[in-house]
Formats: sequence, C-alpha cells, structure tokens
Amino acid sequence: MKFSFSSEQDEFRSNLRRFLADRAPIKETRRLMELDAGWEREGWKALNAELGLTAVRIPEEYGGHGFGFGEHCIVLEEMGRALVCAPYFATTVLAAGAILHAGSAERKAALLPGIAAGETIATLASAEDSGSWDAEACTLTASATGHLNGHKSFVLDGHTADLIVVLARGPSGLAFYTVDGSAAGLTRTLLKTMDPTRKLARLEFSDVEATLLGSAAGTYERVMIEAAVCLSNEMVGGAERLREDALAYSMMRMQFGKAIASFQSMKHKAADMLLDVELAKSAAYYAAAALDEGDGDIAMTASLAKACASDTYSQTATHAIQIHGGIGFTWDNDTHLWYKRAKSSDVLFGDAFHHREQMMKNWAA
Amino acid sequence: MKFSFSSEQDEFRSNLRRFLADRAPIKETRRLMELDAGWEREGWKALNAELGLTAVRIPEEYGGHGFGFGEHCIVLEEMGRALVCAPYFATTVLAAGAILHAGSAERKAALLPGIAAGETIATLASAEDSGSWDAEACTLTASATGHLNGHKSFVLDGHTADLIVVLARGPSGLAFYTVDGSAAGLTRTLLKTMDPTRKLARLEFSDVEATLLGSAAGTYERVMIEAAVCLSNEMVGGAERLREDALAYSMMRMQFGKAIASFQSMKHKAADMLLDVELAKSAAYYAAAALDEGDGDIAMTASLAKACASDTYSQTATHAIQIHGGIGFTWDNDTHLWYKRAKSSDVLFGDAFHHREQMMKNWAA
Amino acid sequence: MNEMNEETVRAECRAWLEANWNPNLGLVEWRHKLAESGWGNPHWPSRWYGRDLSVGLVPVVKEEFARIGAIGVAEAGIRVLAAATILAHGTDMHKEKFLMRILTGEDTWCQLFSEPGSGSDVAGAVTRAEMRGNQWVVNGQKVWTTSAHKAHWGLLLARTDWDAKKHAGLSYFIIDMKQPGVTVYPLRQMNGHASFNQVFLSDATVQPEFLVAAVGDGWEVTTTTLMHERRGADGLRTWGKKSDRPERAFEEERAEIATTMEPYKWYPQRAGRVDLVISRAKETGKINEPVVRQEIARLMTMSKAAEWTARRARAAQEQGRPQGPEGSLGKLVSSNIARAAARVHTQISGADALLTGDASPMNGVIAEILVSVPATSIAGGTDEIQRNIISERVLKMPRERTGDSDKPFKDVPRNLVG
Amino acid sequence: MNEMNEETVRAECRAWLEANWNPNLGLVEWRHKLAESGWGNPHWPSRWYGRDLSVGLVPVVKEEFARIGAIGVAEAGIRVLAAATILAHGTDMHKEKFLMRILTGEDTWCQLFSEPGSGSDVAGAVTRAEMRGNQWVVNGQKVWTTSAHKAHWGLLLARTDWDAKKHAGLSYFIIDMKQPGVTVYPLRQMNGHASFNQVFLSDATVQPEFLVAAVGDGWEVTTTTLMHERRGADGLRTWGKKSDRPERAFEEERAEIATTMEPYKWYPQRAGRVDLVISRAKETGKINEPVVRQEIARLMTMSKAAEWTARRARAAQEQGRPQGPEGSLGKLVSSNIARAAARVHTQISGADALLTGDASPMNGVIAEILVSVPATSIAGGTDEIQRNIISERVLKMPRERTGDSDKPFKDVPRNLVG
Repeated sequence: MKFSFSSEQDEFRSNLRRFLADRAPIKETRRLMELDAGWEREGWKALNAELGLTAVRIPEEYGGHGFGFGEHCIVLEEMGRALVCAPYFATTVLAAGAILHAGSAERKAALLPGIAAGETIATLASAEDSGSWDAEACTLTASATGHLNGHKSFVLDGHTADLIVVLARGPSGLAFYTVDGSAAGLTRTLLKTMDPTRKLARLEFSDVEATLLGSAAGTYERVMIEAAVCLSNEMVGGAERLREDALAYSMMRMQFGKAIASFQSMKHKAADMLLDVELAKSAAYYAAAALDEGDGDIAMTASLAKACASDTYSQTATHAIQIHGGIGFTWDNDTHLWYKRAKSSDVLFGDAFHHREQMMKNWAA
Repeated sequence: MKFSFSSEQDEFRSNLRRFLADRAPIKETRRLMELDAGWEREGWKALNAELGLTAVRIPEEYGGHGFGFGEHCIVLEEMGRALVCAPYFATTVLAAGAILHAGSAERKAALLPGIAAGETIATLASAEDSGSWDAEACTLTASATGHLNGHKSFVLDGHTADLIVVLARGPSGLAFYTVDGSAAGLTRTLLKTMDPTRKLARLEFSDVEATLLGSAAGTYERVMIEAAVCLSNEMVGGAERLREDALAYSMMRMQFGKAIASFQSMKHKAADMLLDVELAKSAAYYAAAALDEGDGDIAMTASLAKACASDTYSQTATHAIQIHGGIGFTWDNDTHLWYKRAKSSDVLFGDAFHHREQMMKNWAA
Repeated sequence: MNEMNEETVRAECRAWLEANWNPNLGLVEWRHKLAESGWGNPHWPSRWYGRDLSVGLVPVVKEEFARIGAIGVAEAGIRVLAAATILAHGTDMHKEKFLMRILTGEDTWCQLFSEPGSGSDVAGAVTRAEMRGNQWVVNGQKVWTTSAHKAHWGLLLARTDWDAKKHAGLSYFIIDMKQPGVTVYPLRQMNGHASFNQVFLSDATVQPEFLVAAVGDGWEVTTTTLMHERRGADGLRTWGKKSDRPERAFEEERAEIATTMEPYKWYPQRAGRVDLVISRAKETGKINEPVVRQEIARLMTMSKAAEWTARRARAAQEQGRPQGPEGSLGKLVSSNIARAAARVHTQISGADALLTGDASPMNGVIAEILVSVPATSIAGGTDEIQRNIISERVLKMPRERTGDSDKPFKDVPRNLVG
Repeated sequence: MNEMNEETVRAECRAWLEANWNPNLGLVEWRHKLAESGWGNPHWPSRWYGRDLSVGLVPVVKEEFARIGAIGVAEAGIRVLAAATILAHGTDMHKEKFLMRILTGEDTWCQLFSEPGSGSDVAGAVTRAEMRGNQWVVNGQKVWTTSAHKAHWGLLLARTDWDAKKHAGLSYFIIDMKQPGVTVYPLRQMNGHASFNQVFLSDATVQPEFLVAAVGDGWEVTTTTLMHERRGADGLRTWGKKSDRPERAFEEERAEIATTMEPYKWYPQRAGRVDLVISRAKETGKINEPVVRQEIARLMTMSKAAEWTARRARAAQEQGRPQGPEGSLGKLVSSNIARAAARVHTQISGADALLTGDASPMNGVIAEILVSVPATSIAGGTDEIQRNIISERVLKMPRERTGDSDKPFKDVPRNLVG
C-alpha cells in the first residue's frame, strides 16, 4: 500500500491550494452560498478550465486526465479546505462514478467527455425522503418504456444539474437511468438546509422520460464506497483548515495579558485536535490509495474513513468555535461555515453510526 | 422528593466517617483483602456492634433500627469511601432485602434478628456462570422436596456466608430458598478476581437441602433495584474519596518547580472530576430517597443511578491514577484498590450499558 | 418569630392587593402604585419602594400575587441588574431618577461591559472615558449588548486610568443611550438570529453625576452587576408565562413580554432541547434502535443528574446551610448537556436534521439546535473560565499566573481592535 | 550510486556470512566474531565494530542476516541506549571497555534517571554525586529501573552542582552496579508484576574516569539516551521472535530472550490487546450486539488510523522527506487506544472480565488488561507531557512558564522524599 504522496502529487496539491486561495476565497463562498443555485456556471467553468479539475479521474479515452483516486482526492481535500461552492462532487464523484461503473462504452463516450470538459454538470439521485442511501430503500420506479415515477431527495446540486443519474427500480431490478435536468414531468425544489455551502434538492418524477444507463447491481454499492472515500477526503481538508485557523487565532488572541495559546488547556486541546485530524487524514488517504490499488477490504476501509472523518470534522468544528469564543459564534466569522459543512457531511451517505455498523460486516461472521 | 440530608443524617455520616477512618483504615483493608475470606468474623462483629450497622434498615420488630434507605445508603457510601472489607453489602442489602420482600412474617422473625445483631452473615446467590443477574437467566432448580441442583456464580461473600438465599426455579416458578452455608452437597469456591477487596464465590449445588423462603416473582426485581441503588451509593463514596485524594496529591506534588495543581490541565481535569462525582452523587441520593418515598419510576431511577455511578467511578479512578503518575501505578499506592473496586462494581448487577438499556424501558413504548 | 411574620406579611399583602389590584389600570399606572406601596419589591429598603422584608419572606408575597393574579413590577432584562447595582452603589439622585421608571418598565436598560478584545476577560476593557471640560467623553466599542437598540440607559464600564493596574483603572457610568455619540448595530449570529448588538461610542458624553461610585471603583461595581446576572439567569428561563386575560394591564404586559423575549427566542434550542428527545425518537421510530437508546439514556442520565444536583444545591440553601460544591457546576454541565443533546438529535433525525424549511422536522427547530448549542459553552463565561472558577474558588487550587495583574495596564499586551 | 552501494554491500555481507555464520558456535563467540567484522552494526564507525555504512543501507544487511538465518549482535534492553550514548559522548577508554561486551550480550545495563520526586521531570533529579578524595560518591534513590537487579552497569544521572540552574547542575556517570553501595529492591505494580526496581545509592562510588562528558554536561548526555529510548520503543514490540532451531547459538539466544523479555511480559496487555477484540467478541457472541459493534468499530477505527499514521510517518522518512506532525503522535494515541480497548474488553467479557484464575477468559489476560493499561498513559512521558511536547515543538505554541529554570536549583521548590 502506498503511504505517502509522490512529489508530483505534493506539487499538484500546493499549486491547487494557492490557486483556490486566490480564485475561490471565502468571500466568494459567502457570495455564492447566498444564491439559490449555490454556484455560478461561468465562474465555475473558468475556474475549472484552468486546472481541468473535472477531468482528473476521467479516463483519457473519454477526454479526461486518467489519474486515480490519489489525485482526485487531493482535489477534493483542497476543495473541502477552501470550502469551494461548486458542483464538483456531484459531477465527478457521483455522476461520473455511476457512468464509469454502470455505463456501456458507448454511453461513457457520450457522457463523460462533457463532464471532463466541465460542460456538463451532473449528479446522482439515489436517496429519497427516508434519508437512506441504501439501495434497498429505493422506491422510485422505472417502467419498461423508461418512464420514471416517484421522488428523490437530498440530491446534491439536484436543482441545477444538466444531467441526473437516477437510481430506480426497473423491470429487471435496480438500475441507473439518465434524465435531462429540464425533462418534462420533473419538478426540482431546492431544499432549505442548515448548510448553505452545499445545496440539496428534492426531485419529483411524474412520467419522466429517461434513458437506461445500466444495472445498479453491485455498481451502486461501488459508487457509494467511492463517494464515502471521496467525501472523507473532502472532510479532512475542512477539518485541517479549521484546526489551523483556530490555532492561528489562539496565537494572536490575548486574554489576561497573554496569548490564549499559552494557556495549557488550549495547548492540550490543540494537541488533541492535531491528533484527531492526523488520524482522520491517514484513514482518508489510506482509503483513497486502497481504491487505486483494488484492495479487497475497501468497503470496510471506506466506512472506517467516513466514520473517522465525520467524528473528527464535527469535533474539530466544535472546538474551533469554542476557541474563537464569542467571535466564533458570529455570522461574520467564517468558522460556522465549516461547522455547518461538517454537520451536512456527517449526514451525507450515512452518518458515523451507520458506517461503523457497515465496518463490522467485515469482521462479523 | 427530599433533596437534602437532615442534620441528624449529616451527623450520623460524620461520626461514621471518623469511626471508619479510625477502625478500618486502608492498612486494615490491605490486610483483610489478602485473606481468602476477605474479612474476619471477630473484627467485623466488634466493628459492627459499636454502631449497629447491620441493623440500620431492619425493621424494629425484627431487632433492627428501622431506618430507611436514606440512612442505609449513608452507611454504604461511607463504606465505599473507606473501602471496608466486610460482608455488609451481601448481608444487609442482598440477603436481608430478599428476606424482607419475599419472606413470611414468621421467616422474617426467624432470620432477620440474627442479621440485625451482626450474628448472621448472609448473601444472595442469583447470577450463574452466564454472568447475568436477570431472573430469566436462572437455571438452578429446586425440587418439590426443596432440593437444589445446579450452580451459582459471582456470589458476594458466597464462600463465607452462614446463610445463603438462593434464586431457583421451583415447582411453581422462580422462588427464593434459604440454604445453610455448611449444607451437605454444597461446594463453595472462592473465585480469583482482579478486585481483592470484594470476594466472589462460585457455588455448586448437588441435592442440597433448602427451605422455601417465598416467591421471587416481582420480589427479585425489587431486590435488584435496591441492590443497584445501594451499590450506586457505595460507588459514589469511593469515587469521591479518589477525587479528594488525587486533588490533595496534586496540591503537594511538585514538578518543574511548582505544584502540579497549578497546571491548568490539572485544574480543568479536577473541575471535570468534581462535576462527574457531584452528578453521580445526586443520582445516587435521589434514587435512595425515591426508594424511601415509594416513587413509581424507581426502576428507571435505579438504573440511571447505577449507570451514572459506573461511568463516574471508572473515569474518576482512571484520572486518579493518571494524576498520581508512576506512583499511582505501584502496588504500594492505594489508588489501585479503588480502581479495581470501580471495575468490579461496574460489572456487578449489570454494567452501565445494561442499565442504560433498562432505563429506556421507562420511556420507550 | 418567623411564623408570626409570615402570617402578618401574608395578611397585609393580601389586604393591600384586594384593595388595590385592578387589571383595568394601565400597566405603568398600576406598577407606579405598586412600587409606592412597597409590595412590588418588599425586600428593598422601605425608603426606596420596598418594605425592608427579609428575602426569606418574598415567596409569601409572590404567593399572594399569584393567588389574586396580580401583575408585579417589571422584572425582566438588564433593568433588574441596573436596579440592583444602583441600590448598592448609586447616589440618592440615581435612585430617585431611575428606580421608579425601572419598576414601572418605562425605561429599558443595557449592559456595556464586553468588548471585542476582551471576551472572557471583562476587566481588560479598553473603552476610554476622559474628563473633558465638565463632562466625561467616552470612546470605544462594546459587543454582546442585548437590546441596546431599544435601551434608554446603559451600564458602562470604561477605563479612566491607564497608569493604574488593570482592575484599578476602571470606572462605572450610567450613560444615556439616546445621544448622537452612541451608534448601535445588530450583530448577526451563526444561527441567523441577531439578538445582540455592537455599540460604538464616539465622543459620547456622560455628565459627572452619572458616575457610579468613585473613579477607579468600576471593577467593584461591575462585580455587583455580574453577580446579579448570574443569579438572574435562572429567572429568564421561567419568565414569560403570560396571562391571556383580556384586561388592559394584561394586554400591555403581553406586549412587554413579546418585546423583551424577542432576542431570546432561540435560547431553548441553545440548551439542546432535551425535552424533545424522547418524543422525536418515538416519532422517527429510532427509540427502538439499541444504539440510539444508549445515547438517549446517556443524555437523560446527565440531564436528570444535573437537575437533581441543582435541586440539591437549592435544598441546602433553603435550609440555610452552606451550599456544597454542587452549586457552582450548573453552567458547565449545561454545556455538556447542550452538546450531547445536539448530537442525539442529529442521530435521531438523520438526514432530516439538515432541513430548515417548512418540510423540516418541527419547522427547523432541530437544525436550529445544531447551530445554536455552541453558544452555551461560550456565553456568560466559557467552559474554560468555568473550570478555572471551579478549580480556584471551589477546589482552592492555585490561581493562574496571568500576564496583566502586576503592571500598569498601558503596558499589558492586548488585542488590537480594528 | 546508491544502487551500486546496495549491491556491493549485499554481496560483501552475504559472502562474509556464508564464510563465517555457524550456529554451533557459542553465542558470545559468534557475536565477538561478528562485532569484529563490523557487520553486526554496519552503520557504526569502522574503528568501533562498524563499517561506516549509511543508515539507509542497514536494511540490506538485515535482509542478508534474515536470508541465512544468522543471529545478530545483542540488541535488546538498555544496553542499546548505553552503546548509543557511549558512542556519542564516551571516551576511547569507555568504548574499549564497554562496547564489545555490549554487542556480545555479556554485560547488561540499566538506566538510573527517574527518581521518586521527579517523574515527568527527569532534569529535576536530586541524587547527589560529590567528589570525595579521588572518587565520586553517590547518594540518592532511583526508580522505574528495569532489570537493575541483573545489570552490571548503570547509566546514572546525578546532581553535582546545587548552585547552578536546574539543567546545568547535572552530570552523567557509568556506575558499577555490583558494589556494596548499590541496593536494588523490586517495585511491585498494581497489576501484581514487579518489572521495575528501586535502586538505593548509599555512598556508592564511581571512579573519575567513568564520568561521561564533562561535569555539568549531564543533561545533554541524558538527552541523547532518551532520544534513543524513544526510537527504541518500537523495537521492543517486534523483538523476541525467537528461532526454534536446535543449535547451540540458538539455544543460548532463547535463554537470553527469555531473561530479557521477562519484565515485559505484561506489555502486550498494557497496550490493550486490540488484537484480541474481534475474536473475543465472536467467542462471547457479543459481536452480534449493535451497541457492542459500535464500540468495537470505534476502537478499530482509532487503532487502524493510528497504524496508518505511523506508516505514513515512516514512509515520509524513508523517502528522505521531512516527517509531518504525524510522527509525534504515536505515544499519545497509544494511550487512547489502550484505554478504549480495556473498556471494550470489559464490555465483551461482562462479569468474566473480573476473573483471573484458570477458569477465567484466556487465563486472566482480560483482567490483566484492565489493571495494566493505566501504565500506557504514564510510562515514558505522561499524556500531559506528550501534549505539552506536541503543542510546543510541533505546533510552536508558547512554552509553559515553569518555576524552576531561572534560579539556583537549591532554591527550587521540590518534593520531600521520605
């Protein structure tokens, strides 16, 4: 197993970090998060075009760069760190993942180049009102003629995506279908949520015409495993940023005539936060490497990484607000933006309790 | 509900505390715990006689003082604090409890005066090798002629008791039987355990002649509720002692040229320890008062108190050793004696997880 | 003795109320009458709207008010702290000018203590008051000021001597909030509410007679105010039980309550809404999941034990016995409970915990818990400050060596505030 | 360059081993030969039993030893720290007298640093060494001394100047443990084992030439020893994989391992025995209980993440890149894991967790975990010290102001030791 990044990967990361700090500062996050869409097409196109971020893990034959999860997860970690408002996760992890695993060569050739080029914004609609991402929970149906009826919810960027991959119960079992974002009979509603930086939508399907992408048997689980690993990496990026910012604040904030960083309780908390974040990073990195290397335990590893990232991100965010004191509870301070992202990330694709239960399937008879 | 002790109770407590500090110092605990019996009959008789501790909750008509759980739990808290090695809990809480609830007036008159006078050492044998204190787990049988066959385990002072109350499956269901400690067919083995201050035994019954005490239906649950409350009070006594001793040590122990009590991490830990112990005390006291006042929620309250005391005692003991540093890990330092008592108390009558599950029965439909 | 007094008091109070209580009076008119009678604050000095009654007898009077359903003097908000401070440290002029209008509810007050640079460290205030000509001129910035936009008067802590040591250089003023030098901006919190204000003081003025106590005594006076704030925290939670009777006084009281409580409407969520946990778990069916049951039981254990600890402390106090350490723990445990409750609510509500709109559980209350609980461990003294206080005052552990107590305040390292 | 070196080294080492390795030699005889050849510690200087090899090439040599199954030089116990310290700070006389017998395993060593009054604070040592006549005379008490009863030599830290500041008044000696002034008592731990000793020094003597470095340099030399102790901690865990081959050298090695490992036999329990958790949960059936599954999963998450963190740190190091902060966290996380593992084991074993006799689960191992894990967060630097180190050295937070660094040590408040 690969345990460290190559120097090329390190360089990629530091370029990307500088680029995002410059082009997607937190001020921009605050502007975009107030929009119903949560992002802007022209801005995102321009930002994406410079580094080809949506192309990273798309195979070269479909117009991508053909990198692995190692690189893809670096992008996600940095986007989580910078809290970029963009339909990146939905498009490259969820939709592209489903297409890559379930689509025929023909469908891949039709759909992936647009994603790689940053032209197509896409997503995957699988959970419903029950809030479960398990395949069995799916109730939306597809008829033999490929018409969808039912609903989906908690769909990442579902109200703005051009292309929606939908998990449905079709005539021969669970399958993925593709639907145009503007299809007739499709009603898309932005959900009001507590995390303004990540938009979720509820979709209603009333005889919506769809195209079969491929069977979801096995492939949906695989996409969810990849989603858990990718989200874990996004999460540890956010957690590390929170940790660093809180530490920096403690170094300059004076109380009782000294920097609060000189109080032992603050120092010990900072040490524990470092420990938490480094452990979560190790798990997220290991899981990404395990995906690339085809590790057989990947379902366990993915759940472990997600559970670890969930607990760490929430805990780090709670500590970060506390360290900032009253300031940290204000809207103008940025800490709450990551705090909210931590909470929504915990819930997305199943919370830490869910993933710990999943993990145990690896060991239990 | 009574939320504070009367001045008589306070005085009783402080007399008892002084008495035990004088007559049952930790040196004596160390001596007695090395004996297989775990206590000495003459010494215990003398100590008990002076204050009539075994008589506290026995009704006056049976030779006792007729106090309530308020007073009984003060005794238990102080004995837990002083870590007294004596068959007090087994005799007065378990055996006397079963006799009081299940016995006829005649049997009470026959059995209780000896307990009140400190002549009879008694216990209750209910759990078996499964380590469950639930009535349903009982497999030991009683024949129509009152002969017992089977085994019991984790029996408090079971190898030394004069009188053993046994939970058995009799011809008309679960019932309590009394057995003489020296009965033919009874084999008593001291269990080797990690807590030398609390002796447990395994008993084997091979056609042992027994006398029916009364039905265990309802009464066994009641005895277990009382046991949980009483043990909680014993536990908070130990926890508070650990907390106080660790605090005192931190005040005098110098490192880096100052008392370790002046390090903020030590101060904050001490504050958290105080909070934990005070909460557990409140729960234990409330539960004792609830027993006296016949509160309908007593099953929930007892489990709450036990779960709270379990977590607090173990946590406090862990902190106490840590505060003492290397010294705290030595045999000669006393801290480990309470640490081990905390662990055995957690397990006795069901651990914190078990009692939290019990608690929820109060609320769940 | 006590019993006789209780009877007398009860009889006198009842007689006065039966003769005077009239819900058709205007609220101010009624309270004016009440204040003059001394029954509004019977434990106050008889010279100042009281009856010199011992505090132990106040409940008797309250019972009589409850029996007849009479409205009491204005008791919510910072005005209570203002009254306590003025009673303890104010001049007769202060008492004459302010107390009656506090009791009638005509004047509202705010507290100008906290500053952006000194959160936990109130005595580190750097708002500057200088005597220019014949008046004090104040410059600086205050934060976390509840209801500053409505207040007529402010309790102001300002630094008057920069060569003195930290606590010795402060003075305490009553400042007119309705003057050009005072500008109030709402301060939005992470949960979207704006319950507090920032107050900018730019050459704001205070007449010399509105100094409270002497120049340099500001910290001592502040301590009085803060002590009452801590005591008053309990009151807020239970206050606001409004009557729905139709008469004029009740109608005016309802309006007053609505205005006063407005900034506090998210406070129940801040505490974690333990009261909703069982019912939410039943609604979602999660109450049947063993793992959730454990977490609920842990939370309820902490919550119940905290409640019983508070009652144990109160019982000791009511018996006139010294409170044990259990009395200092309420603030710290409430943080633990709030955080745990937010976690349990997320676990119970699952993905729905994210929702805030109409379709969300309880119209957004669950999500509001998540974004409100962080305030509990910060406001009114952070958890860290609470642990310092418990360890130093209750456990008598050595005090922290601070960097600011042994030199002129001008030389103390402090935050730059932009 | 590197590749050529690796090849040369591999070839040379292999040739030497094939020519010389003989398991029928006595262990000391073989190691003597090996030490002389320089292949026993190839990264040591060629003048002192080494071959001046870079550390990066040592694994190649180890591979060759493993390939042929040859025994290496003595590598366990305090002797390794003694060798490292003597190599760095010793005189030629020290090196000549001690190094060979360290490598052959003939001499065992112990470390006399910790004292009853200075646990976390090694530099606070108060054991006194005074020059009387022509020798040093030592008085004081040391604790936590592994294998002191067997050791021939001790690494001694003692105070030689009470007017100097704390760290400046210390000197470092090699002391003969087999002399009348040295008395060793076993120190029993709460888990019943007695792996450590107390060492009383009563007019024990040290010849002047056994001072290491200069008078007053003791702290610097101690730092070298401690640095190697931290590095060596990993080794212990994997060491002790003994061969079961019948030849004489192997037989003697097995005896050596048994003796050396004796004090450490409870160390696996100290770490919490995470390795047993799944199998115990299957044995007891608890693996099917949702609540237990959560706790196991939490523990495994922490344990796996810690393992991957250690490997991440090592991978960076092996690539010759600077280690990130992840390298300093192993000690602290191991405490968290040990505590959590003990809790999970109790939960899994239920009442049986209390048992220690033959009838107990795994012959008392589970109970031994409970009474051994407290050592993990204390030994080798408490959790508190680890957090201080991480916050100050890794996170660059301000250092604690201590009460002992700015005055003569004789004026520093310290513990009375009875």
